[in-house]
Order: sequence, then C-alpha cells, then structure tokens
Amino acid sequence: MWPWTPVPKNGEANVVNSVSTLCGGCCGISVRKIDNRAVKIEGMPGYPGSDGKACPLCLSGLQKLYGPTAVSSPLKRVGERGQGKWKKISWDAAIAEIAEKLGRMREDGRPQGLACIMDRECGTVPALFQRFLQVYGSPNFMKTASVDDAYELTLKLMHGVAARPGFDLESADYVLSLGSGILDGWGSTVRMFRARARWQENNAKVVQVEPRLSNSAAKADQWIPIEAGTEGVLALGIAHVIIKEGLYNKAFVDEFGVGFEDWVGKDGKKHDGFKTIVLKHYSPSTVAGITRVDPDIITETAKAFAAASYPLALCGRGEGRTPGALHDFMAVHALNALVGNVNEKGGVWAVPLPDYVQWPEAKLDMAAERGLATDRVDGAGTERYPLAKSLLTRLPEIINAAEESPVEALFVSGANPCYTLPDTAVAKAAFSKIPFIVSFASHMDETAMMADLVLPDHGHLERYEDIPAPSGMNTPVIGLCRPVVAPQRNTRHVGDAVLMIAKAMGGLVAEAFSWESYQDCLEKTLGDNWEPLLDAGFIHNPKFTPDAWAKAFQTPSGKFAFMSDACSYEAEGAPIAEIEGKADAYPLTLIPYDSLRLAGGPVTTTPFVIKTVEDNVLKGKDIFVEVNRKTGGKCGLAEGVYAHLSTPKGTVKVRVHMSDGIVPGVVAMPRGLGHAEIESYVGGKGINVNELIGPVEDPVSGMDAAWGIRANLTIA
Amino acid sequence: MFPGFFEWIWDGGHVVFMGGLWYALGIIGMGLTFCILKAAIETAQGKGAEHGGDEHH
Amino acid sequence: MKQSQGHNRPKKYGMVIDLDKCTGCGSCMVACMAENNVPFKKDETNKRDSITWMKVYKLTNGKPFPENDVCYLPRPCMHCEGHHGHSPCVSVCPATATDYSTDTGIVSQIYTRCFGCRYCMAACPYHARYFNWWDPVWPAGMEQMLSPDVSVRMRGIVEKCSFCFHRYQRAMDKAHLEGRHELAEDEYQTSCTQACPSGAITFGDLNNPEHKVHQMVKPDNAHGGRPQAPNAFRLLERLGTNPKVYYLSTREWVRKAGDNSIKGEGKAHAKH
Amino acid sequence: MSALEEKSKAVSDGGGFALLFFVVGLVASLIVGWVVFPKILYSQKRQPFDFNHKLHNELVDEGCESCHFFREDGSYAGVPKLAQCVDCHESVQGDTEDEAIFVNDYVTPGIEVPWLVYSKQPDCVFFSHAAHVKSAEMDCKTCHGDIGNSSTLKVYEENRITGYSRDIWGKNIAGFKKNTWDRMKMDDCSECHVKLGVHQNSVQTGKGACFVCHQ
Amino acid sequence: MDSALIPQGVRRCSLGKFAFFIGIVGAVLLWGVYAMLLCWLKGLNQTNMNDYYGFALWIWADLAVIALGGGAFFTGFLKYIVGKDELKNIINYAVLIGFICYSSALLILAIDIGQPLRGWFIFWHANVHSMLTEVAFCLSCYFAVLSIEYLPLVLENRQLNKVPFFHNLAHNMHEIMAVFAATGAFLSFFHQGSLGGVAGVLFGRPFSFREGAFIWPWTFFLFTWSAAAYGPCFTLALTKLIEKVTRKKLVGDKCVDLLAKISGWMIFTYIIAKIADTYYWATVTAPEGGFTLMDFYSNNPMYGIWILVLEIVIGGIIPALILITKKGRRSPFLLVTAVIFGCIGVSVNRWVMVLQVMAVPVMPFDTWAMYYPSWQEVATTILPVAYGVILVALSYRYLPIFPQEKELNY
Repeated sequence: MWPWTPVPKNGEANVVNSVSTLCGGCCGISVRKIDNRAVKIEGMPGYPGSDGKACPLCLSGLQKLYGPTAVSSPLKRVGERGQGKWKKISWDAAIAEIAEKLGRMREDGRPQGLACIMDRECGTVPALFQRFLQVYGSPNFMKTASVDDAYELTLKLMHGVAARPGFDLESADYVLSLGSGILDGWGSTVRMFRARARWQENNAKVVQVEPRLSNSAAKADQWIPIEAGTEGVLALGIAHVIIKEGLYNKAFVDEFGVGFEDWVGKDGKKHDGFKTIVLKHYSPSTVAGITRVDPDIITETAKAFAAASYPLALCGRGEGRTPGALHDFMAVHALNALVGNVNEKGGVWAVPLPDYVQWPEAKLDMAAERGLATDRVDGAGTERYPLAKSLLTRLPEIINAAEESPVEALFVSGANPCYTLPDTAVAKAAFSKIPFIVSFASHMDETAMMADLVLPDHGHLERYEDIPAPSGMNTPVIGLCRPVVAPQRNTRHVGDAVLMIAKAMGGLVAEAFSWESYQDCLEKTLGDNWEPLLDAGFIHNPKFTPDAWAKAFQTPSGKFAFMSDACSYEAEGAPIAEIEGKADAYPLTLIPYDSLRLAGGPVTTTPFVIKTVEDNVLKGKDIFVEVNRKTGGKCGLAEGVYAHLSTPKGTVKVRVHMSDGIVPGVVAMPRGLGHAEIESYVGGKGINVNELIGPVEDPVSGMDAAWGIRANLTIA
Repeated sequence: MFPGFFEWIWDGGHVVFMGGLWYALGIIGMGLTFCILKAAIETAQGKGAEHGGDEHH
Repeated sequence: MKQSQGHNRPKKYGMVIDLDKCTGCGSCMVACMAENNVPFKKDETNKRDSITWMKVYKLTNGKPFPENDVCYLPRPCMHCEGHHGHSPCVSVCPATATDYSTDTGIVSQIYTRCFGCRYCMAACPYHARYFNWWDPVWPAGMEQMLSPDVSVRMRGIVEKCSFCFHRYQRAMDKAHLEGRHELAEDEYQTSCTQACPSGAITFGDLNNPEHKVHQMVKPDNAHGGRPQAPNAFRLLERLGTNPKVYYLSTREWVRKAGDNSIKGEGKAHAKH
Repeated sequence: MSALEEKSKAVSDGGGFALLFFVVGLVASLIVGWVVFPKILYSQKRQPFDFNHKLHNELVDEGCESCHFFREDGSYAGVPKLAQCVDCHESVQGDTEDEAIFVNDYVTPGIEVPWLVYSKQPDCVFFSHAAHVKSAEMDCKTCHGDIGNSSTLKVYEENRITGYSRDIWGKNIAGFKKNTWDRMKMDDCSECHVKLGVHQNSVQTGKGACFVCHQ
Repeated sequence: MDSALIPQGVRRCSLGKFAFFIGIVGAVLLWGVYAMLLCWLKGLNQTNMNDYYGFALWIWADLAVIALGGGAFFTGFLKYIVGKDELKNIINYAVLIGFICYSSALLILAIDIGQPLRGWFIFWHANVHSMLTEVAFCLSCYFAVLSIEYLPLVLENRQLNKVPFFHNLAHNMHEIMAVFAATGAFLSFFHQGSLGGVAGVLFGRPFSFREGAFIWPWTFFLFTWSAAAYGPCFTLALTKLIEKVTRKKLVGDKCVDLLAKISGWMIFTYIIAKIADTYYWATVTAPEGGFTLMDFYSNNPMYGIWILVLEIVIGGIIPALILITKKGRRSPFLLVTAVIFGCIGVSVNRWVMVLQVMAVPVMPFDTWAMYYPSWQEVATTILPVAYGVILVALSYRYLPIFPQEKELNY
C-alpha cells in the first residue's frame, strides 16, 4: 500500500550451514536463504555444543552482514586519528603501502617494531599472522586475554601440560560456579544453556557464588551472595572444610598429588603444603569475615560438594573477558582436585591444544633472526613474566611510557582493543602514538577508527575459516565458517590480505607463503579433513577422553601439583587481587557485569539484540548502574536518578537502578555499551565500563587480574 | 456493509444492526428528498420568501 | 475437485513455557524479530513504543536482599480463545482485521485491513499488540534480510505475534505436495520455540493428546482450557481470556504472579 | 401572455432542455465510466517479448508443471527462471524476432527476463498452489484461464494506483465476471471457498479465517 | 458593511471588531490545523501515545464532546417527541452546539486513526460486533441529522432566505423536523451507548469492564443517560457564556429553567444508577478479576480516589441537587455552578473511562502507565474549540439563532 514500505522479494528457499564467529561461543548456524538473500539465522542441528540453537547475537548476525557499519572498501585515513575521515583506495595501493612501510622497517633493522593483535591464537588465520611475524622478524604477536589464558596457565602449573581446559559439564551433578556467568556468556554460551537444561533434568545442583543476582544466579538452585572479588578465598574456605572433615578424595590426593602436604621447592627450602596453608588460614570463620558468606553456608556447601558424585567447580568471572588472578584459578582447580574430578567424568579435563595447523618450518633470514631474538614488547616470556604468552594489557602503559612507541606498525584483526582494553583512555592514547596501524576489521569499530589503513575482511557470513573448539569444550572440534552469501562489498579475506602483503614483501617472507589463496591454504592445512569438514560443517571427536591420572601430569614430579614453585601460597595465604583506589575516597566497588543481551567483546551488539535490553539498563543514551537498595539509599539516591559515578579512572554520569539482587557496597555496570557512534542504533549509547576500570597486574602471570575498581556514587 | 460482502453474514447481529442503520439512513434520505422535491415544486409554483418564515419557530 | 481439508480435526495451537528453564537470555525475542521482519528504530529504550512480539518480562518476588529472587516470563501473543473464539481483541476490531480461526486457534492480524484505531490494543490486557507509530525504515541494504513469508507492516497499523503462522502455511504446502493433510508435531514450530537455547518453550496442538504441550498442561477444555497439571498456570486466568499460552513453574510466588488476587499476597512487583 | 402562462411555458421549455441535458449527461457519464476511466486507470505495458505457451506445451510431457513446477519444500516456483530455458535456447531457434530478443538480450548476458506477472497478488496474500493443484486437484485453468493454449501474450494492463494487473480486478470495469478466471480478487477466492466449505472457520465471519489466505 | 446579512432588528458589533476577534481565534485554529497536518503527514509518532496508551487525549475529547453535545439530541427529543414547546427558544443553539461537537468528533477520529486513508474500512468492512463500528455508523448518521437540522438555520440568513428555493426548503425542513429529530434521538441513544460500550466490553480490562444486559454492558446505558443528563448542562453553560460575551439576554428564563430542571432530574437519576453501578463493580465485577477497588486508585502519581469523588459527588450529586431545587436553579450563581460542575463531572467520567482504563496495570507484574499529551495532541484538541467558537460567532452574527433575542433586549 505504501511505496516506501519494502516488499521482500520471493524466491527459492535454501539453507547453508556455517559457524557464527560473533560470539565467543561459536554457535553452529543454519542460514535460510531466499535465492541469494540470507533472510534468517537459526541454530545448526547437530553442531557440537550449540546443537540447533544459537545465542541472540549470532541469531541476529544478518544485521552485521547487511548492516551499515560494514566497511565497503579499503580505506586510508585522511583526517586526524579517530576522526573517521577516510579516502577509499584500491586493494593494490593499500597492499603496496603496507609492503613499502614494512620493508623500510626491516631494512632499518627494526622488524620487531611490527606487532599484531588478535582475539584468538588458534586456527589458520592467527597462524598466518604468526607466520608472517616470524618470517618478518617480530616476536610481538598478541592476543586479547581471557579466562582461557588463566586456565591454560593453571593447567601448565598444576598438570604440567600445555592444554586448554575442557569441562565435562553435562555429566556433572553438582556445579559450584565461583563467579562464572554460566548463563551470561561464560564458556560456549549455548552449550552452557544446554548443559543447564541437562542439570535440571538430572536434578544436579547448581550453586552460584557472585555479588550480583545475575541470570546465572537467578537460575541456580542456590545463590550465595559474596563480597566482590573474594570468590577464590571462598574456594579455599570450602577446601578447608573438605580437608578438615577428611572428605577429600584420598586415592587421588595421596597417590597423584604433590604439594598437598608440606614440600620442598626447587630452592631447597621447605614450604607449607596446601593442606597446612588452607587449614591454617582459611577456616570458615576467617573466610566468612572476608567473603561475608555465612560460615554455615561454607560448611554446607563444602559437604555437599564433596558428597556429590560428580562435583565441578568453575572459575572466571562473568563472561570471562578478564583473565583474573592466577591464585583464584589455582584455588578453584585445587578444589576440583581435592574431590578427584580432574580428567574424570563430570570434571575438568586438560584437552590438548589443537594441532592441525602443521606447516613446513619457514626459512628465516638474518633480519628475522635478529628481530625474533629481541624481547617481546609486552614483556611476556621475559624473566619477569616467564609464564605468560602475551600481555596485551601491559602494552598501553609501555607505549605511553616510552618516548617513541616501541610498536611502529600494528596489525589488528578480529580484536577491538580500543574498546575492550581496560582503561580505554590510556589504550587510545597509546594507539595514537603508534605510527602505523592497519586494521583488518570487516566492520568499522573503535580500533579501526584509530587505524591508518583499513583492509576490510569479509563479513562472518561471507568467508571461509576454520573455527577451533570454543572455550570450555571438552572434546576436540573444528567448525567450518563458510560463505553463506557472496561478498557484498569490496572486501578480501584477511588471510588473502596477509598473503598479498607477504607476496608484495618478496624474498623469504613471500616464500614462506606458498599458497595461492587463503582457501587453498585452508584446504591444504586440513588435508584429508577438508572434505568431511565441508560435508558436515564440523569435525568432532565426541569419544575423546583425557589422559588417565597415571599419565596425565607432566610436572617435574609427574603428579598433580597443589603447590608450584611459580605460584605458592605463602605466609598469609593467597592474597585477593588488590584493586585500584582508596577506600576512603571511594567507599564503593564498581564491578562490570555481563549479559547475553549486550555483546561485551570486540563485536558490537546488533540493533535486534540491543532492542532486548531492559529500560533499567539503558534508557535513551543513559546507562544505569545497579546498586543495592540500602546502599543507594545511604548515598541519597533513588530509582532512576542521575548520579556521578567516579573511579580513579574518571567520572561519568549514570542513572541509578536500585536493586535487591546485589551485595551492599557494590555498583554494577553492564559491559558492552558506550560504543563509538559509528551508527546510531547501538553506538553512542551509555558508557563503556572499561573506561572506568584500569588493569591490575597479577603478580605471577602479569595478566590482568582486575575484577573491579573502587568507586563512589553521588547524586548528580 | 452490504449483503454479499465478505464480512456479511445473515445473522441476528447483521440483520438488527444493519437493518437499523439502513432504516435510519432511509428515513434521513427520504425526508431530505421529500423536502428538496417539495421545495422545488413550491418554488416552481412561485411560492417564495414573501410569506416570511418566522412562524414556525 | 476434491475437498478434504474441511474434515480435519480442529487444532488448538498453543505454547507451554517452562519458567524454571527460561534464563531470560533474549534469544526468543531476537529470533522472533528476525523471523517476522520486525522493524527497529535508533532508540528502542522506550519500551512502550518498541515492537517486540515476544517480550521477556522480569518478575521479582519483591523481597529484600538477599532473599530476592527473579524470574523471566516470555510473553508472546496469548492467542486467547475467550468464549468460543471471542478473544478480547477479536470482537472489538471494527474492520474485521483480526480474526480467530477455529481450525488452528490462532488469532490473526491482517495488516492491510487494519486502519489503526488501536481498539484491540486497548482490549488486550497482555500488551501483546503493538502499533507502528513510525514508518518502518531499514538502514540502506538491510532490507535484504527481510523474509518474503511475512508481510512488512506499514506505519499506522497494529501488529502482533502470529505464532509464526507462515511456518504453518509453509509446512502445509509441503504436506499438500506429499499428499498429506496433517502435520507432524515438529513440522510446525514457532521461531522462538526453535531458538530457545534452554528448551523452555514447547509448541504444539493442545487438542492432540500426543503432543507434548497437551501432556505438559493437560488443558481442561470443558472449563475454558484451564490447566490441570499442578505447576501450570496462565496469565490472568481469572479474566476469562482463555489464553493458549501456558506457563510452568515450581515456584509458588511465580505462579501467584501470573494473576491478580484480592488479598494482595504473593503479588509480584515489577522490578525497577 | 399572462405572467402565469409565461411561467408555465418556461417550465415546459425548461423541461425539454432538462431532458436533453439529462440524456447527454448520462451518455457522457457512461462513456467516461466505461471507456475513458479504464483508459486513464490502466497503463498498457508490453512484455519484454512474446511467448508462445501453446508451442511449448506441445513439446513438454508434464503439461504446465513441466515449467511451472513445485519445489521440494512444497513452494511453487512460478514463472520459470532463465536457467530452465537455456538448455534449449542457448542459441537462437527459429527466426522469430522474439526469440532473437530472448537469446541476445537475456540468455547471452545471463539476465533474468523481467516478465510482468498477470496474476501477481499483493504481498499480504498467501496462496498455496500445492493446496489447490495437489490436494484439491484443481486445473490451472480455473484461475488462470486457458493460458496453456495461447500462442501469444496479451498486453499487461497495470493499474496506475495499485500497480497490480488488470487481471486482478477483471476486464469488466463494473466487476462482473462470466468465467472463474475473469477476476482474482479476494471475493473470488472466497466464493469458491464458501461454496466448497474450505476452512470455513472464522469466528468473525463464519467464512474462511484471514490466515487461510493471508500472511 | 455586512449589515445586510445580519438578521433584522438585532444589533451586532462592528465588522472590524468582529474580524479582529475571528482573526485571533483563527490563529489558534491554524495552529491546530498545523498540528493536524503534522499528524497526518508524519504519523502518530507526533503524539505521546504509546502501546499502553492506544487511546488517549483525543478519544477522551471525542467522548467528552459527544457527551456534551448530547444536549442537541436530548433537547430535540424533548421538544419534538415529548412536546416541550418552550424549548424552541434554545433548540437552535443546542443544534448548533451539537453540530460543532459532532463535526469535531469526526475530525478528531480522522486524525486519531493510524491510516486515515483507510478510514472507510470501518463502514465498508464493518464488524457489527464491535462497539466502535456502532459508534462510527451512528455518529456519522447523527452528524448527517445534525447537518440537516442546522441547514435550515443557515438558509434563514436574511440574504439566503430571499432565494425562494432556499426559503421553501428551510420551511419544509422545519415542517418535518420532528422526523429528523426522532431519527437523531434513536441514533443518539445508540451511539452514546456504544461509546460507553467501547470501554464496558473490554473484559481484559477490569477497570472498565462491566456486566450488562444482552450484548450491552451497563456503561452502554449509563453513557446514554449521562449524555442526556449532562448535554443540556453544556448547552446551558454555553448559553450563559454567550450571554455574558454579548452582554444580552438571549434565552428566556422559563426556557432555561425548564431545561435545567429536566437536566437536574436526569443527573439525579443517573447518579443513583452510577453509584449502584460503581458499587456493584467494586464489590462483584472487579473482585472476580482479582482486583479490589483501591487497586485502581493507588500506587500511582495521579489516579487517587479523589477522581471518583470528583466525578460522583462534585460532578454528579451537587449539580443534581442544585438543579432539582427551584431555589437552586433560579439562583444565577448556583445555576452556573451546577452546569459547570455537571460539565466537569461528565468530562471526568469520560476521562477515566478512557485514560484510567489504559493506566491501570492489569498484569500483576506490570506498572501504572502515565501519560501526558504532546503539543500536537493538545493543539489538535483545541482546534475544534477554535472552530466551534468561530462557527458560533458566525452563526450568532448572521443567523437567527435566538428567536427571543428581539423580545428580550429591544
């Protein structure tokens, strides 16, 4: 009736299966198409983990595909950094410019000045970047860190293996979540939902320990409100009860554990064992004093945990975007070990890292050798931080502290550090000091805004890519992200872009990349697996089982290390990661919270998803912080009023939502808002919580251990 | 509105309601037609303003 | 010409939503919007002019910390049967733009017939009906994602959840081609049912004892479809709207929050 | 002549004039209504080129469904796509001008033919060909007329206001019809549905519920 | 200048003064027209209505003007059917007010619908079960009747009346006015009632839902009754107002007294029925849906029990008592107080039956919905007022509206 109301064209329906990379959980998706248009995304039946379902973000993926923020051609910055003024250039010109720049740096003997930031390190695309950096001569491949990194480190220290954590969630019958947003995006989102449905069917008990009544807490059988940041202490308190009452799995602890009793370290000194420390410092009453959890609840929980057939304790706060303190992870993992559910049914498994990317060793020239021999710019792997693989959160400070940025050229792909890094202002300042930034973003984002060149990648529904198992999967999976529609814009696959740059560089750099195209690379890398992958959309080994205890641990003693040289609990026991700010100036604590209705990671939320956000989280452009009704009352606040929220990092204007589902003294702010106003459906709304929280370095790993920051809330 | 329309059914509701409506419309229409015709005839017969029209207030 | 559709047993498509399972993730809302060409605006934070055929409400037990509890309640159109199909909205529409089918039990809304008087919205106690206050506008290029199975609505008319009726039409098309006149339970499922990652939503024919929905709530058709299963309830049961969306919860306060009660006990308070 | 006579003469003179006026007006109105109005209301559009249904029908085995087929999911493919035609029409066959246009302008560059569809319904209409053709075993002819035996495509008349073909309202401007295929309005669907008692399940009208034919 | 148009034997202000007055009101009218065009061209997003407030200020204005315009049908009913001949002195004015009210109502409805171009669907594709259909049909028909009743007045303009055909037509229409009046009364009984039915049938809205007889909820009868009762109040209020403005006595005391008395008894009986209805609703109907009376009047910033008191006591009992007592209605002050209170009473009744219905939360976890109109809504609501003022001014100046004017003033 109205000519301006669109009439969708009809045609033949068909379905393409793929994997959506928008969320961290990698939902398997089935895309319904009408002729050449993709019209609906649904879950892909049979896909490991998500099996026919998908998270809200992935369900709305078409809004990314056809959305207004997709970059339509290579762009060269013409205005100031971040101003968003661009000139369209050709692919050839862009590649030539990069090759020229990088060539000069290498000639000048500073190949280590090139750095690369990604959000993953597994799979062919990260491998291409890593290989490029290697042959070019830079050790500076960085990854945005998450709980997976902390967990990996934990396994490294306690099991002595390089492995990623896998959780046999579906078999667990008692789940103790220490702050993990198991229904708020932690792990592989949809798998967690399905696991929860299973727990419900099996009458498994779920206990959520968290300062805020999140969706995970609301749907748990029991919510234990806890003082923010003290979940690790509670784990040790529970361990105390289990040890004291002799409820632990003696078969495992005695035969396969080391460091449980007092032990002698590498230094030859005698150290207190796990048992001694826990019994000495973590009695329920002490723990209750720190965590504000009732001692009876601690005892009850410990007994129930130990009594369960398949108890499972989980760690990593919220969605798991911040790695957290290593102590917490080790404490929680020790708790799992106490009840013997390591590499066991319903427990935590050490799953080998994916190893299907096997390429011939690349030949390196002198320049590369010299560059690779330099220390990493973020300090990872150095004497100070021997354990970490990359420490991206340290980078901004280092760049800002130096006169000239040690990073001279930066590649960013898949990551959006200018949004996700803590203390965003500092991160942005650092980025503006980097002379040359190339972004491979498919959609314009905060980091691409800071770039000198944007070489747009195909959108997630326009490209091939291998998707290794998502966070927490306990069985090996490779999913295939494949083009659902032909590329809609003048974009190139990021893999192809890397190949093009390498070829333009010539010499050994070009030689290291023998593939014709990314697709060629992918097919050859997967070899015999390519055809099955193409047919089924994924390769999965559901029968995978972890190594039995006898051969599972590669520590020097060959046993499970309750305590380790690298990280032991001395004197007062494990400290709680200290957060920034003085309590007198900042009487409250600000914590971020995650929700599936807001994407907190590198991918910006879609218009559909932000439509589901409640009006006491976002109203107009105002963000709401959640505060306990009593705390709010004490601050003179009322529902919906404007207030100034200040932290050592800055002050912002927010609105207040008074809640009965949050621990007093805590202010909770949703993660995922405050995006740059690149478009007006999602951008320019609310505050990015990362602006208000700075990184806190974990003394052992060097990774970000911040779980919040001191804050104050005053009526505006 | 009229019998034969998709929405029309021969039931009590339609008969009573629409009957009432058409009845009212009919009276209004016929009354008006009557007045106009009569006035036209009267005018043709030369009846006019000279009678004055105040008597029927 | 052969005629046989008319002889089919009447269906009563309905939904059972297990509130213990629902986690409030919002997948149903997004799946619904994507399936049904629901428009979106730059600012959707005024929830009273934001079109969400499926809307998830957050209920709280109103108790102070730490006894506070919340429950999410997804609310599609209830497809009320009222008394013999006289649902609150159907009989009030002056232009016969909304209708109740005794074959499927679905309350339809015809957008090209609606002239936007909004009387049906006033009649619906569930606020399941939405008015197009604005012209639907898609950012350039995004109209490509519109599905041809669902008409795009113009400004100035009322729209609502259709139980994804186009999926029924699609499934029936296939059935006709295969010479069938009946659909299997899984052939016709709504988009939200399909999307719910928790499996909280079940959809099917309430009249069919073999369908899960029937087994879950055991509707008592002699008494306006009242659920006979112990944990089942319907929203505003007392008003006699006879809705076809049933809820399950083991929590008493949630079940009480589904209807008004005189003594005022157990009334849920909207979270603010 | 007295004033009175004069008056009555004027009336009778006037009466003759009025009658003439009435007749002329009536004729003019009829012409406007039946001839001018349809001319103004409908624009004449030609198909990209002519198509001989009869000729093709003789060459295929399964009648209409050879080209106008059902997809596996039960949906109806409608007007054939270029891909269905190219097998035979890769190069120019015969010497008609239409054939040359088809091959040169569409087949060779691979452009879909922008056929004007006479039976195109508004977006809000859901019509299941499967239900009618398969389940009810109806003839295509019942609704579409004997197009299968036509050797040429008629002129497409497009309603300037609605943008739909004149075949929907029907050739007869008053809306009368002789054959089942003369019109394709909602009333025509409903007429048959009422007669056969198909889905007469509406609470409002006792006839077909809206969602039987709408989406 | 325009003296040739002014009825014989009466005095009117200078044309300049008149034009100035019309100009000012005309400016307000244009403002309203601008807002109206905004609503038509840009859509109803120009209003503050929302999915909770599908019906708001406009529908209230509609209901209110129709109730207040009820003076036309009821006075006509009394004069032509019952035979209260004294009312001939006010009937013209009542008809004029009715005409203004009903034309305004139709205009507002045309703005209020989301697809004005499809407005005819309500007739063409009528659903006879809908109260709104009944409203639309009767409203349009009754508007036609009012136009027919108003037309002879126009034709009686001094100059127009010189045309023989017009003179005869006006005369003939007066002759059979009783037929029209009867038809109008018949239609009015229904549409006033169905306006009440609009709210009363909403069984999903316990605040407005009422039981009733046959297909009609009690509000159906209450609305007809209240329109008949309060309509004359409005006619009287406007009579007093125009007398104040023109500084003339235009309607005789006898006529006013009669109408006031009838109105008073109507209000008196109505308010008894209304109280009975409210009692039954509060104790039986609402509790069946799980509501107590105070659920409807608490926990919100506006709708307290005061509004019920305002409607029933101040807008009902007080004017009724004043008007049924001879002393009361013969005291100019009390009479004016009573008719104004009456107008407020019926307006408040229509307000709660539209806006409070929307405001009350029905789902237990829902909250009160508050609303304030946008300027566009206000402007389009004032538009008919300005139009009414202009039409009254024009009619008063050029048409013989008040047959007693000469005898009472000169």
